[in-house]
Amino acid sequence: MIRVMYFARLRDQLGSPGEQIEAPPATLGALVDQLAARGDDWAEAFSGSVLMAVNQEMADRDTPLAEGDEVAFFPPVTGG
Amino acid sequence: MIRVMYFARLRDQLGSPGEQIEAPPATLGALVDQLAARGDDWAEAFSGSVLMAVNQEMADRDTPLAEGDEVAFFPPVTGG
Amino acid sequence: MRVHIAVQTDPFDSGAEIARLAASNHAIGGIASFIGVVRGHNRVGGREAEISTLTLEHYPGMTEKALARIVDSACERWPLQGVTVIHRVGELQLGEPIVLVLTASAHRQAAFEACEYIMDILKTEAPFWKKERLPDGSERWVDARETDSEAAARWLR
Amino acid sequence: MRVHIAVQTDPFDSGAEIARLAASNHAIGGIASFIGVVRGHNRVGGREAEISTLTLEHYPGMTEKALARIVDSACERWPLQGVTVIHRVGELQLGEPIVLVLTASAHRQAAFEACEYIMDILKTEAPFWKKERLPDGSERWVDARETDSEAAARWLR
Repeated sequence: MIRVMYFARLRDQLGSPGEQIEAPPATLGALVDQLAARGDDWAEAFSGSVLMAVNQEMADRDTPLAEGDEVAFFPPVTGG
Repeated sequence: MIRVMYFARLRDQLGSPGEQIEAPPATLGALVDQLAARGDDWAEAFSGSVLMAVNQEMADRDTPLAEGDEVAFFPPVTGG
Repeated sequence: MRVHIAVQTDPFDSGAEIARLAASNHAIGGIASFIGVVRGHNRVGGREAEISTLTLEHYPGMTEKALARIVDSACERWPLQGVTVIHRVGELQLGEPIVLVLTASAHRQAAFEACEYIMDILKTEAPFWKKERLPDGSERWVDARETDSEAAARWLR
Repeated sequence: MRVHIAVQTDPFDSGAEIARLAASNHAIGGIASFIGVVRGHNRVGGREAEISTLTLEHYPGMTEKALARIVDSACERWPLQGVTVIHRVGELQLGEPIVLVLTASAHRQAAFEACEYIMDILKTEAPFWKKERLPDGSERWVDARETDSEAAARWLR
Protein backbone atom coordinates (compact mmCIF):
# COMPACT_ATOMS: atom_id res chain seq x y z
CA MET A 1 0.00 0.00 0.00
CA ILE A 2 1.17 3.53 -0.77
CA ARG A 3 -0.21 6.91 0.21
CA VAL A 4 -0.94 9.36 -2.65
CA MET A 5 -1.46 13.12 -2.06
CA TYR A 6 -2.76 15.83 -4.40
CA PHE A 7 -2.06 19.50 -3.72
CA ALA A 8 -3.36 22.94 -4.72
CA ARG A 9 -4.97 23.27 -8.15
CA LEU A 10 -4.50 19.56 -8.85
CA ARG A 11 -6.46 18.67 -5.70
CA ASP A 12 -9.28 20.99 -6.82
CA GLN A 13 -9.30 19.47 -10.31
CA LEU A 14 -9.42 15.92 -8.98
CA GLY A 15 -11.80 16.76 -6.14
CA SER A 16 -9.62 14.78 -3.72
CA PRO A 17 -6.77 15.52 -1.30
CA GLY A 18 -5.41 12.00 -1.73
CA GLU A 19 -6.01 8.32 -1.36
CA GLN A 20 -4.41 4.99 -0.53
CA ILE A 21 -3.53 2.61 -3.35
CA GLU A 22 -3.33 -1.03 -2.39
CA ALA A 23 -1.19 -2.55 -5.11
CA PRO A 24 0.82 0.17 -6.82
CA PRO A 25 2.79 -0.43 -10.03
CA ALA A 26 6.58 -0.61 -10.00
CA THR A 27 7.35 2.94 -11.10
CA LEU A 28 5.95 6.44 -10.66
CA GLY A 29 5.42 6.70 -14.44
CA ALA A 30 3.21 3.61 -14.44
CA LEU A 31 1.20 5.05 -11.53
CA VAL A 32 0.65 8.30 -13.46
CA ASP A 33 -0.59 6.35 -16.48
CA GLN A 34 -2.92 4.33 -14.25
CA LEU A 35 -4.38 7.48 -12.63
CA ALA A 36 -4.74 9.33 -15.95
CA ALA A 37 -6.75 6.38 -17.32
CA ARG A 38 -9.49 6.89 -14.68
CA GLY A 39 -11.46 9.33 -16.85
CA ASP A 40 -11.49 12.72 -18.56
CA ASP A 41 -10.90 14.82 -15.40
CA TRP A 42 -7.95 12.67 -14.44
CA ALA A 43 -6.51 12.59 -17.96
CA GLU A 44 -6.79 16.38 -18.19
CA ALA A 45 -5.29 16.99 -14.75
CA PHE A 46 -2.26 14.83 -15.53
CA SER A 47 -1.82 16.20 -19.06
CA GLY A 48 -0.54 19.57 -17.73
CA SER A 49 2.65 20.38 -15.89
CA VAL A 50 2.55 18.11 -12.83
CA LEU A 51 5.45 17.78 -10.39
CA MET A 52 5.97 14.52 -8.52
CA ALA A 53 7.57 13.61 -5.21
CA VAL A 54 8.24 10.27 -3.56
CA ASN A 55 8.84 10.34 0.20
CA GLN A 56 9.04 14.15 0.04
CA GLU A 57 11.85 14.22 -2.53
CA MET A 58 11.30 15.38 -6.11
CA ALA A 59 10.94 12.37 -8.40
CA ASP A 60 10.37 11.47 -12.04
CA ARG A 61 8.64 8.75 -14.05
CA ASP A 62 11.54 6.35 -13.57
CA THR A 63 11.45 6.55 -9.77
CA PRO A 64 10.61 3.10 -8.36
CA LEU A 65 7.74 2.68 -5.90
CA ALA A 66 7.90 0.52 -2.78
CA GLU A 67 5.45 -0.53 -0.10
CA GLY A 68 4.78 2.32 2.34
CA ASP A 69 5.90 5.14 0.04
CA GLU A 70 4.38 8.62 0.28
CA VAL A 71 3.72 9.88 -3.26
CA ALA A 72 2.65 13.47 -4.02
CA PHE A 73 1.47 15.18 -7.20
CA PHE A 74 1.28 18.96 -7.47
CA PRO A 75 1.42 21.88 -9.89
CA PRO A 76 4.54 24.04 -10.35
CA VAL A 77 5.23 25.82 -7.07
CA THR A 78 4.45 29.51 -6.50
CA GLY A 79 5.79 30.37 -3.04
CA GLY A 80 8.19 33.10 -2.01
CA MET B 1 38.68 83.61 0.68
CA ILE B 2 37.93 79.89 0.58
CA ARG B 3 37.39 77.34 3.32
CA VAL B 4 39.61 74.23 3.22
CA MET B 5 38.78 71.06 5.22
CA TYR B 6 40.89 67.95 5.91
CA PHE B 7 39.27 64.68 6.99
CA ALA B 8 40.22 61.39 8.64
CA ARG B 9 43.79 60.15 8.20
CA LEU B 10 44.71 63.26 6.19
CA ARG B 11 43.62 65.52 9.07
CA ASP B 12 45.78 63.46 11.46
CA GLN B 13 48.78 63.63 9.10
CA LEU B 14 48.48 67.41 8.68
CA GLY B 15 47.56 68.01 12.33
CA SER B 16 44.73 70.32 11.23
CA PRO B 17 40.99 69.99 10.55
CA GLY B 18 41.12 72.85 8.07
CA GLU B 19 41.87 76.49 7.47
CA GLN B 20 40.88 79.56 5.52
CA ILE B 21 42.94 80.62 2.53
CA GLU B 22 42.74 84.28 1.62
CA ALA B 23 43.84 84.40 -2.02
CA PRO B 24 43.43 80.94 -3.53
CA PRO B 25 44.83 80.02 -6.94
CA ALA B 26 42.53 79.56 -9.94
CA THR B 27 42.27 75.77 -9.87
CA LEU B 28 42.15 72.94 -7.35
CA GLY B 29 45.33 71.48 -8.87
CA ALA B 30 47.25 74.69 -8.22
CA LEU B 31 45.95 74.71 -4.61
CA VAL B 32 47.19 71.13 -4.09
CA ASP B 33 50.65 72.10 -5.41
CA GLN B 34 50.71 75.14 -3.10
CA LEU B 35 49.77 73.05 -0.03
CA ALA B 36 52.21 70.23 -0.89
CA ALA B 37 55.02 72.81 -1.05
CA ARG B 38 54.58 73.73 2.63
CA GLY B 39 57.01 71.06 3.87
CA ASP B 40 57.73 67.35 4.15
CA ASP B 41 54.53 66.41 6.08
CA TRP B 42 52.39 68.24 3.53
CA ALA B 43 54.26 66.82 0.54
CA GLU B 44 53.90 63.30 1.92
CA ALA B 45 50.23 63.69 2.80
CA PHE B 46 49.38 64.89 -0.71
CA SER B 47 51.58 62.31 -2.44
CA GLY B 48 49.18 59.48 -1.62
CA SER B 49 45.65 58.83 -2.81
CA VAL B 50 43.76 62.01 -1.88
CA LEU B 51 40.17 62.68 -2.95
CA MET B 52 38.99 66.24 -3.46
CA ALA B 53 35.62 67.96 -3.28
CA VAL B 54 34.54 71.50 -4.07
CA ASN B 55 31.25 72.64 -2.52
CA GLN B 56 30.56 69.02 -1.46
CA GLU B 57 30.83 67.58 -4.97
CA MET B 58 33.73 65.39 -6.05
CA ALA B 59 36.27 67.43 -8.00
CA ASP B 60 39.61 67.05 -9.79
CA ARG B 61 42.71 69.13 -10.44
CA ASP B 62 41.01 71.04 -13.26
CA THR B 63 38.08 72.20 -11.11
CA PRO B 64 38.14 76.02 -10.91
CA LEU B 65 38.06 77.75 -7.52
CA ALA B 66 35.94 80.79 -6.73
CA GLU B 67 35.52 83.13 -3.78
CA GLY B 68 33.53 81.47 -0.98
CA ASP B 69 34.14 77.89 -2.12
CA GLU B 70 34.24 75.02 0.38
CA VAL B 71 37.14 72.74 -0.53
CA ALA B 72 37.73 69.35 1.10
CA PHE B 73 40.60 66.86 0.93
CA PHE B 74 40.23 63.32 2.22
CA PRO B 75 41.50 59.75 1.84
CA PRO B 76 39.56 57.08 -0.09
CA VAL B 77 36.28 56.47 1.72
CA THR B 78 35.65 53.40 3.90
CA GLY B 79 31.99 53.60 4.98
CA GLY B 80 29.27 51.01 4.63
CA MET C 1 27.00 28.68 11.73
CA ARG C 2 23.43 29.48 12.67
CA VAL C 3 20.63 28.04 10.49
CA HIS C 4 17.02 28.84 11.31
CA ILE C 5 14.21 27.53 9.08
CA ALA C 6 10.53 27.93 9.89
CA VAL C 7 7.20 27.48 8.13
CA GLN C 8 4.50 29.24 10.13
CA THR C 9 1.14 30.99 10.01
CA ASP C 10 2.27 33.71 12.44
CA PRO C 11 3.90 36.94 11.23
CA PHE C 12 7.65 37.22 11.78
CA ASP C 13 9.67 40.10 13.25
CA SER C 14 12.30 40.93 10.62
CA GLY C 15 14.22 43.24 12.92
CA ALA C 16 14.46 40.66 15.70
CA GLU C 17 15.56 37.97 13.24
CA ILE C 18 18.26 40.27 11.83
CA ALA C 19 19.45 41.18 15.34
CA ARG C 20 19.59 37.53 16.41
CA LEU C 21 21.62 36.60 13.36
CA ALA C 22 23.96 39.61 13.68
CA ALA C 23 24.68 38.75 17.32
CA SER C 24 25.32 35.05 16.64
CA ASN C 25 28.86 35.34 15.28
CA HIS C 26 31.51 38.07 15.34
CA ALA C 27 32.81 37.09 11.91
CA ILE C 28 29.61 38.47 10.34
CA GLY C 29 30.25 41.68 8.42
CA GLY C 30 27.04 41.91 6.46
CA ILE C 31 23.55 40.48 6.24
CA ALA C 32 21.67 40.47 2.96
CA SER C 33 17.95 39.91 3.11
CA PHE C 34 14.84 39.60 1.07
CA ILE C 35 11.29 40.06 2.29
CA GLY C 36 8.48 39.05 -0.06
CA VAL C 37 5.30 41.04 0.47
CA VAL C 38 1.68 40.48 -0.67
CA ARG C 39 1.29 42.82 -3.61
CA GLY C 40 -1.95 44.72 -4.21
CA HIS C 41 -2.20 43.64 -7.81
CA ASN C 42 -1.06 40.81 -10.02
CA ARG C 43 -1.34 39.69 -13.59
CA VAL C 44 -4.35 37.38 -13.69
CA GLY C 45 -5.13 35.72 -17.00
CA GLY C 46 -3.22 38.35 -18.94
CA ARG C 47 -4.67 41.43 -17.21
CA GLU C 48 -3.78 43.34 -14.05
CA ALA C 49 -6.24 42.70 -11.21
CA GLU C 50 -6.57 43.98 -7.67
CA ILE C 51 -5.92 41.39 -4.98
CA SER C 52 -7.69 41.40 -1.63
CA THR C 53 -6.11 38.39 0.14
CA LEU C 54 -3.61 35.67 -0.59
CA THR C 55 -3.76 32.13 0.79
CA LEU C 56 -0.63 30.00 0.91
CA GLU C 57 -0.90 26.23 0.91
CA HIS C 58 2.11 23.97 1.37
CA TYR C 59 3.13 20.31 1.64
CA PRO C 60 3.95 19.90 5.36
CA GLY C 61 7.09 17.89 5.89
CA MET C 62 8.40 18.22 2.36
CA THR C 63 8.46 22.02 2.66
CA GLU C 64 10.88 21.96 5.58
CA LYS C 65 13.06 19.34 3.86
CA ALA C 66 13.16 21.33 0.63
CA LEU C 67 14.11 24.53 2.48
CA ALA C 68 16.83 22.70 4.44
CA ARG C 69 18.29 21.30 1.23
CA ILE C 70 18.27 24.73 -0.45
CA VAL C 71 20.03 26.27 2.56
CA ASP C 72 22.60 23.44 2.61
CA SER C 73 23.43 23.95 -1.04
CA ALA C 74 23.82 27.73 -0.47
CA CYS C 75 26.24 26.98 2.39
CA GLU C 76 28.28 24.76 0.07
CA ARG C 77 28.54 27.51 -2.54
CA TRP C 78 29.29 30.56 -0.36
CA PRO C 79 31.18 31.14 2.91
CA LEU C 80 28.17 31.92 5.13
CA GLN C 81 28.05 32.46 8.89
CA GLY C 82 24.30 32.08 9.14
CA VAL C 83 21.05 31.69 7.23
CA THR C 84 17.44 32.34 8.24
CA VAL C 85 14.46 31.30 6.10
CA ILE C 86 10.93 31.93 7.39
CA HIS C 87 7.98 31.27 5.11
CA ARG C 88 4.39 31.92 6.10
CA VAL C 89 1.38 29.83 5.13
CA GLY C 90 -2.36 30.42 5.49
CA GLU C 91 -4.32 33.58 4.69
CA LEU C 92 -2.33 36.79 4.31
CA GLN C 93 -3.52 40.35 3.81
CA LEU C 94 -2.26 42.95 1.37
CA GLY C 95 1.15 44.35 2.33
CA GLU C 96 1.89 41.52 4.76
CA PRO C 97 5.28 39.78 4.55
CA ILE C 98 5.25 36.26 3.06
CA VAL C 99 8.87 35.20 3.24
CA LEU C 100 12.10 36.32 4.93
CA VAL C 101 15.53 35.14 3.79
CA LEU C 102 18.63 36.36 5.65
CA THR C 103 22.18 35.42 4.70
CA ALA C 104 25.15 36.48 6.81
CA SER C 105 28.76 36.53 5.67
CA ALA C 106 32.04 38.28 6.37
CA HIS C 107 31.71 40.13 3.06
CA ARG C 108 28.68 41.45 1.27
CA GLN C 109 29.07 39.88 -2.16
CA ALA C 110 28.70 36.35 -0.79
CA ALA C 111 25.71 37.41 1.32
CA PHE C 112 23.92 39.02 -1.65
CA GLU C 113 24.54 36.12 -4.01
CA ALA C 114 23.46 33.49 -1.48
CA CYS C 115 20.27 35.43 -0.69
CA GLU C 116 19.33 35.69 -4.37
CA TYR C 117 20.16 32.02 -4.89
CA ILE C 118 17.97 30.87 -2.00
CA MET C 119 15.04 32.97 -3.24
CA ASP C 120 15.45 31.78 -6.83
CA ILE C 121 15.57 28.09 -5.90
CA LEU C 122 12.83 28.43 -3.26
CA LYS C 123 10.54 29.96 -5.91
CA THR C 124 10.86 26.88 -8.13
CA GLU C 125 11.48 23.97 -5.73
CA ALA C 126 9.81 24.56 -2.35
CA PRO C 127 6.25 23.16 -2.36
CA PHE C 128 4.17 26.29 -1.66
CA TRP C 129 1.18 27.39 -3.72
CA LYS C 130 -0.54 30.77 -3.74
CA LYS C 131 -4.26 31.30 -4.22
CA GLU C 132 -5.51 34.86 -4.74
CA ARG C 133 -8.90 36.18 -3.72
CA LEU C 134 -10.12 39.13 -5.81
CA PRO C 135 -12.39 41.89 -4.44
CA ASP C 136 -15.43 40.24 -6.10
CA GLY C 137 -14.87 37.17 -3.93
CA SER C 138 -13.63 34.91 -6.72
CA GLU C 139 -10.49 32.87 -6.11
CA ARG C 140 -7.79 31.53 -8.37
CA TRP C 141 -4.50 29.72 -8.10
CA VAL C 142 -1.51 31.81 -9.08
CA ASP C 143 0.32 30.52 -12.16
CA ALA C 144 4.02 29.76 -11.97
CA ARG C 145 6.07 32.42 -13.75
CA GLU C 146 8.45 31.69 -16.60
CA THR C 147 10.84 34.34 -15.25
CA ASP C 148 11.14 32.36 -11.99
CA SER C 149 12.29 29.26 -13.89
CA GLU C 150 14.81 31.37 -15.78
CA ALA C 151 16.09 32.95 -12.56
CA ALA C 152 16.61 29.50 -11.02
CA ALA C 153 18.25 28.15 -14.19
CA ARG C 154 21.03 30.77 -14.16
CA TRP C 155 22.59 29.12 -11.08
CA LEU C 156 23.05 25.87 -13.00
CA ARG C 157 25.03 27.44 -15.81
CA MET D 1 7.93 56.57 -4.20
CA ARG D 2 9.27 56.78 -0.64
CA VAL D 3 12.89 57.84 -0.14
CA HIS D 4 14.32 58.00 3.37
CA ILE D 5 17.97 58.92 3.90
CA ALA D 6 19.52 59.47 7.33
CA VAL D 7 22.99 59.86 8.83
CA GLN D 8 22.77 59.39 12.58
CA THR D 9 24.61 58.33 15.72
CA ASP D 10 21.56 56.45 17.08
CA PRO D 11 20.94 52.77 16.28
CA PHE D 12 18.19 52.06 13.78
CA ASP D 13 15.31 49.56 13.98
CA SER D 14 15.62 47.43 10.82
CA GLY D 15 12.25 45.76 11.35
CA ALA D 16 10.40 49.06 11.77
CA GLU D 17 12.10 50.48 8.68
CA ILE D 18 11.15 47.42 6.62
CA ALA D 19 7.53 47.57 7.88
CA ARG D 20 7.29 51.30 7.08
CA LEU D 21 8.57 50.75 3.56
CA ALA D 22 6.36 47.66 2.97
CA ALA D 23 3.26 49.60 4.05
CA SER D 24 4.04 52.66 1.92
CA ASN D 25 2.89 51.30 -1.45
CA HIS D 26 0.75 48.34 -2.52
CA ALA D 27 2.76 47.84 -5.69
CA ILE D 28 5.69 46.58 -3.58
CA GLY D 29 6.22 42.84 -3.97
CA GLY D 30 9.67 42.52 -2.46
CA ILE D 31 12.20 44.37 -0.36
CA ALA D 32 15.90 43.58 -0.65
CA SER D 33 18.15 44.79 2.09
CA PHE D 34 21.68 44.92 3.33
CA ILE D 35 22.81 45.52 6.88
CA GLY D 36 26.51 46.13 7.47
CA VAL D 37 27.69 45.04 10.91
CA VAL D 38 30.88 45.79 12.91
CA ARG D 39 32.98 42.69 12.46
CA GLY D 40 35.08 41.29 15.30
CA HIS D 41 38.22 41.08 13.23
CA ASN D 42 39.76 42.70 10.20
CA ARG D 43 42.91 42.52 8.16
CA VAL D 44 45.23 45.15 9.65
CA GLY D 45 48.55 45.68 7.93
CA GLY D 46 48.45 42.24 6.35
CA ARG D 47 47.44 40.27 9.44
CA GLU D 48 44.11 39.44 11.05
CA ALA D 49 43.48 41.45 14.21
CA GLU D 50 40.71 41.55 16.80
CA ILE D 51 38.71 44.77 16.84
CA SER D 52 37.16 46.23 19.97
CA THR D 53 35.36 49.33 18.66
CA LEU D 54 34.88 51.16 15.39
CA THR D 55 34.52 54.92 15.02
CA LEU D 56 32.91 56.38 11.93
CA GLU D 57 33.75 59.91 10.85
CA HIS D 58 31.96 61.64 7.98
CA TYR D 59 31.78 64.91 6.09
CA PRO D 60 28.49 66.45 7.27
CA GLY D 61 26.52 67.95 4.42
CA MET D 62 28.40 66.21 1.66
CA THR D 63 27.44 62.79 3.07
CA GLU D 64 23.71 63.44 2.72
CA LYS D 65 24.19 64.89 -0.78
CA ALA D 66 26.27 61.91 -1.89
CA LEU D 67 23.69 59.44 -0.54
CA ALA D 68 20.84 61.33 -2.23
CA ARG D 69 22.68 61.27 -5.55
CA ILE D 70 23.38 57.52 -5.25
CA VAL D 71 19.70 56.82 -4.49
CA ASP D 72 18.61 59.03 -7.42
CA SER D 73 20.83 57.14 -9.82
CA ALA D 74 19.48 53.79 -8.55
CA CYS D 75 15.93 55.05 -9.15
CA GLU D 76 16.88 55.93 -12.72
CA ARG D 77 18.26 52.45 -13.35
CA TRP D 78 15.57 50.27 -11.72
CA PRO D 79 11.78 50.52 -11.25
CA LEU D 80 11.76 51.08 -7.48
CA GLN D 81 8.83 51.91 -5.21
CA GLY D 82 10.97 52.99 -2.30
CA VAL D 83 14.51 53.26 -0.94
CA THR D 84 15.81 53.63 2.62
CA VAL D 85 19.46 54.38 3.43
CA ILE D 86 20.50 54.84 7.07
CA HIS D 87 24.19 55.18 7.93
CA ARG D 88 25.48 55.53 11.45
CA VAL D 89 28.44 57.65 12.56
CA GLY D 90 30.35 57.89 15.85
CA GLU D 91 31.60 55.04 18.01
CA LEU D 92 30.11 51.60 17.39
CA GLN D 93 30.61 48.35 19.27
CA LEU D 94 31.28 44.90 17.89
CA GLY D 95 28.19 43.35 16.24
CA GLU D 96 26.36 46.68 15.98
CA PRO D 97 24.77 47.62 12.66
CA ILE D 98 26.54 50.32 10.66
CA VAL D 99 24.39 50.77 7.59
CA LEU D 100 20.94 49.75 6.38
CA VAL D 101 19.93 49.84 2.71
CA LEU D 102 16.40 48.83 1.70
CA THR D 103 15.12 48.75 -1.87
CA ALA D 104 11.49 47.99 -2.68
CA SER D 105 10.19 46.92 -6.07
CA ALA D 106 7.33 44.97 -7.64
CA HIS D 107 9.79 42.18 -8.49
CA ARG D 108 12.78 40.86 -6.63
CA GLN D 109 15.47 41.07 -9.30
CA ALA D 110 15.24 44.87 -9.50
CA ALA D 111 15.24 45.15 -5.71
CA PHE D 112 18.35 42.94 -5.35
CA GLU D 113 20.31 44.71 -8.09
CA ALA D 114 19.46 48.19 -6.81
CA CYS D 115 20.46 47.22 -3.25
CA GLU D 116 23.83 45.87 -4.38
CA TYR D 117 24.37 48.93 -6.57
CA ILE D 118 23.67 51.37 -3.73
CA MET D 119 26.05 49.51 -1.39
CA ASP D 120 28.80 49.30 -4.02
CA ILE D 121 28.64 53.00 -4.89
CA LEU D 122 28.22 54.07 -1.25
CA LYS D 123 31.39 52.14 -0.36
CA THR D 124 33.47 54.15 -2.85
CA GLU D 125 31.75 57.57 -3.04
CA ALA D 126 30.06 58.48 0.24
CA PRO D 127 32.47 60.38 2.53
CA PHE D 128 32.63 58.09 5.57
CA TRP D 129 35.86 56.88 7.18
CA LYS D 130 36.32 54.05 9.66
CA LYS D 131 38.86 54.03 12.48
CA GLU D 132 39.40 50.79 14.39
CA ARG D 133 40.44 50.49 18.03
CA LEU D 134 42.27 47.29 18.87
CA PRO D 135 42.10 45.59 22.31
CA ASP D 136 45.56 47.06 23.21
CA GLY D 137 44.07 50.56 22.87
CA SER D 138 45.87 51.43 19.65
CA GLU D 139 43.85 52.99 16.84
CA ARG D 140 44.19 52.97 13.09
CA TRP D 141 42.30 54.19 10.07
CA VAL D 142 40.85 51.40 7.94
CA ASP D 143 42.35 51.20 4.46
CA ALA D 144 40.10 51.35 1.42
CA ARG D 145 39.76 47.93 -0.20
CA GLU D 146 40.63 47.20 -3.81
CA THR D 147 37.67 44.81 -4.01
CA ASP D 148 35.31 47.71 -3.22
CA SER D 149 36.64 49.71 -6.19
CA GLU D 150 36.18 46.66 -8.40
CA ALA D 151 32.63 46.12 -7.14
CA ALA D 152 31.72 49.73 -7.93
CA ALA D 153 33.41 49.60 -11.35
CA ARG D 154 31.24 46.71 -12.57
CA TRP D 155 28.20 49.03 -12.74
CA LEU D 156 30.00 51.27 -15.23
CA ARG D 157 30.71 48.50 -17.70
